[in-house]
Amino acid sequence: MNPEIIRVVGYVVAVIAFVALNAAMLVWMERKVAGHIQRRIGPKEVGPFGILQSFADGIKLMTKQLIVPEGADVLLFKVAPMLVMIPAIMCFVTIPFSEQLAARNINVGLLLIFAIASVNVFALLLGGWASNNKYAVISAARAVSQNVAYEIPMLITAITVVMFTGTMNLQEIVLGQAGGFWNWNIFPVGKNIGMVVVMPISFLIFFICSMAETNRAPFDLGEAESELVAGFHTEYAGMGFGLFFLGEYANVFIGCSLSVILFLGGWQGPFGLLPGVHWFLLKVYFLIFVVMWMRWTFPRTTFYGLLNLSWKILIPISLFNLVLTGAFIKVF
Amino acid sequence: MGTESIQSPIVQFVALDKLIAMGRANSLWPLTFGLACCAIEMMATGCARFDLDRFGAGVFRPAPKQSDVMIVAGTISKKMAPAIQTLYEQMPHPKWVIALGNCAISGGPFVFEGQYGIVEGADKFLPVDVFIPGCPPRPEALIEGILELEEKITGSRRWPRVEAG
Amino acid sequence: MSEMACDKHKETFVLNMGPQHPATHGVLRVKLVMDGEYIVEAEPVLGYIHRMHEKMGENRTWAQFMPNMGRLDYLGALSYNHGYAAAVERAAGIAVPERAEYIRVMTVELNRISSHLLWMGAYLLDLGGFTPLLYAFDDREKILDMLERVTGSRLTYCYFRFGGLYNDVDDQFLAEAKGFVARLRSRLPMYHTLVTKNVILMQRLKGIGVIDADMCRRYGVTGPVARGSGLNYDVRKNEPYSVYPQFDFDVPVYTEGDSMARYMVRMDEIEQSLRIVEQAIDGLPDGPVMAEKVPKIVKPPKGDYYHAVEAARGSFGVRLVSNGTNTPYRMKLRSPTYSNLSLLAEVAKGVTVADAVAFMGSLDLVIPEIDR
Amino acid sequence: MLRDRIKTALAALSPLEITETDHAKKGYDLDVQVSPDQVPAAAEAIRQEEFFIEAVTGVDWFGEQAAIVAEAAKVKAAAAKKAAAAAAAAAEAGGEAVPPAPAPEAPAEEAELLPDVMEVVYDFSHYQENCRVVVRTRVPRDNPELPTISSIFQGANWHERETHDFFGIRFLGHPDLTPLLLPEDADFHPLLKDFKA
Repeated sequence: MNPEIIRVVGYVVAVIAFVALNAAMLVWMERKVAGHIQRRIGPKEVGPFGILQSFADGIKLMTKQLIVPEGADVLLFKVAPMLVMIPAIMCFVTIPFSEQLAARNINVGLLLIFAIASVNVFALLLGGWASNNKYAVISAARAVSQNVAYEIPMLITAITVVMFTGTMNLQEIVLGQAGGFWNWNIFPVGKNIGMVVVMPISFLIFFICSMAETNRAPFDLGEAESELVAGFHTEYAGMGFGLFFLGEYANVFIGCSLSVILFLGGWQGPFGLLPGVHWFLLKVYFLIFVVMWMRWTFPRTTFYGLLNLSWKILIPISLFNLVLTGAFIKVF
Repeated sequence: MGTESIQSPIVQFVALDKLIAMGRANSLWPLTFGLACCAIEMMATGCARFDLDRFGAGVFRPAPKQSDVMIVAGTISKKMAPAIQTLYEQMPHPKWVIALGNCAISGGPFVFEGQYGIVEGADKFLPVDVFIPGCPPRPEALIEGILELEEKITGSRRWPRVEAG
Repeated sequence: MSEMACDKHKETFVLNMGPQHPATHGVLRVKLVMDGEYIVEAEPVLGYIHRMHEKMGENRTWAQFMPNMGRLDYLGALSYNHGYAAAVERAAGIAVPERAEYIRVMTVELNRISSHLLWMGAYLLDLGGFTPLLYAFDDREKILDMLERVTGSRLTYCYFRFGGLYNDVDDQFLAEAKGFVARLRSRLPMYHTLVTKNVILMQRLKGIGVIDADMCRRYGVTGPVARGSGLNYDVRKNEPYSVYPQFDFDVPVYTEGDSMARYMVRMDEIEQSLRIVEQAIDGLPDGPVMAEKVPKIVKPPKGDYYHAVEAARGSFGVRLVSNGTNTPYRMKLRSPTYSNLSLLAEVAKGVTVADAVAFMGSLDLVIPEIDR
Repeated sequence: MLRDRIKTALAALSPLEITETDHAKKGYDLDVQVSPDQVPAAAEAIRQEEFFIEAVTGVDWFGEQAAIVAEAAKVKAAAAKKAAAAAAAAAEAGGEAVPPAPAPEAPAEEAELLPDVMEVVYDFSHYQENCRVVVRTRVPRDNPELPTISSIFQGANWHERETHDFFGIRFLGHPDLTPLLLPEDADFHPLLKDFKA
């Protein structure tokens, strides 16, 4: 048998395990972070520091009765949660955790991630629509228009990075940022002094968009609980809901790791120190912490405020940024 | 009944059952559902000082499909009772009900001869697992109620019981 | 509705918000006719927590009805205690010692602060911000501890008696209250940086749910909602009762009439209540806390009487009809949010669900007080 | 003075009675009795003076007429007894044959039992000045009907609906009198004095 296939299969298993464990860890982390921001301690009694809390939740969700609501489209209703998970797992294929640790080094890796991640919104739409619940339908419609709106500035800013680095291969993008934090794309003083103006803005737009893409607060309009009860997963019980949950955290991880790869040097150390998976995870988890921090600090925007932000502010700025990038690459 | 010996199944999943019970007991997500005064104390229990989340029970879910325990916090009016019944039926098994406060236990102070508006206790139409008296009960009482429910699920108590006096 | 259905360009559907819904703060149900995200018609459906308070008033004695006041509006229960006690005292001609009135004012204002704090937290929860709720509850717990010390309960107080109070305050309460005033004063700027100055909050509240003065008049709106619409109406000033004339405090008024104005009124009111509490502690006179000649069984003379107080949510009025016996003949409780909510149908027309939630939250609804 | 202004405005409607009351004792300043069909006109006059509506409610005076009659009979009987006693005393003192006092008439005959009434009470207050006006009207208990004021004060809509819930008083011209606080299909009126659950 081709050892390459074994390697890929092994990697897929590892990725699934990683996604599940990582999501469990992130749920625990979210609750702990929330607790400490909110002057309480969060989960504490289940295992040391409450670390087993997510496993208890997992066991419970898996052993819960599954309900398909009356009038729902049974097939789509059951498919939707899986559709959330599958693209999330597939995205991990091309993410370089370190120089060696990547399943497949694809030379259009960035494009692949964007293409696959877009399926996610399809799952939300199906889930919301198949539930036969008005709240879920409204929420699904919201999620779709939100994703469409934020995909555009996100892609445009990604293009600035691609223009700057000249490649769509994630591994090469990371390699191009070697040598120290002054070579990172967010503030590339070491490489192109002109891009110093453009890249921080690109990073900001990219980060905001990835937060909106993953339906995280303050952009969590899809599951705005004070308006739409629980949004598109109102009718999902047990593990169906659990998969939506896992998918959300997997997407948060992908969004943050893309930010890290494109702008923060991927697995490169800040001073040209040992490169490796530790740096990568450290940076990603820091960004995830920032995402959580935002969630527990800000109230939710309105739907129209959200669309205005994208169409009227982020898209023009990102287009302007694109033009500047072209100019600076030519000039410097 | 009690004296009959029940044949035990050939394959036993005691350990698995125990694990599942532990998981369920430590992850009791309540339904965000307040009726009256007691709901405020329920909120207080979830908030900074008492922090129900320590026991994994602080995830208040707004949708009945995703919650495990319904805390009936407040007076049940006759107009509201069918809605509560529906909510209970929408919750997936296994599910539990806590009657928080005197109103949910028996109608509390609103019972008088010739009353026309309320249902005298949640147990008139729901299988209540834990009753928590008080008007309204203190947050500590709700925590104790959650611990009681955990004991009911797992058969063992998390902390030793404190005797009065 | 039928016109809507005929109009082919507009496809409306009915959305039921509640009776179990996170934004309805209990068991209010709002029937929404929606056109996409926009509300075409909103009709509140009440009565899901109708607890027969007015009927109960007719079959218990004057004193036995007092505990109901704690259950009527459990967030600002002491104002309701005050309103009822004052109404019966007015009817029966009972004079209350000054020390008792000072303590009444002090506890009522502390209760008002706790109510506003909870409102602030819950309102932010409606808007999707979770953390302020926990901060507010943290401060609120301090008030509850103090009040529990003197009244014996955390929430549903039954502290006032006809002619005075159930018991006197002690030095520890006064010291704690003083400490609390200083503490909350230092924390209010934190609330403003965390919440008030937040861009998202401003964007969500400014210009949302505008109520003008004439609409207030037509619907009988009182309290912070009226004060947010430029009406300088506060029962404590307009119709002075108890010992309020002896205190120096301002009535915050904002003229914009939007949700932000109502938010600011309540935040400013917390500061004013702190001022009143401080003055009440400093000027607390000695003396008894119970009038001496209060009959064991109160029997107000025949006739009807009205007394209004400024509760946390607006003007709470008690209309008593006595027939000279030991039970009330008729007990009408005029609750402020009942009137305040009644304008929802008019304001919510044509706004989005999210804005309707922001508007409804800014009314500070306590449903059991509406349904009674 | 607002109180005088509103008093003259209401007096123009020729109400049944206007009383100025002591605010400290009663809690309101002006007590106006009108007939049911005058209510909208009174409300309009009050609206002109920029009052706002506090509440609308009812009071069921069930058995009031019977009580009045019983009271009158009691007074009469007492008076007759007193007169008889006086006559007897006089007879004893004078020893003369006094014509016997006329037998007291049967109470049912002399005071005919008026139908019981229900009172509808409207509370108004003012945002600027301390002035509360109470408007009362009485409707017969067996056919309680009066015009609505919900087109003048929109806030009265819910108050009138509630009054209909509790007392069964019908407000003519009200847009929607379905039960508000009671269940939608409720056909009872709990605050009536003869209500039994």
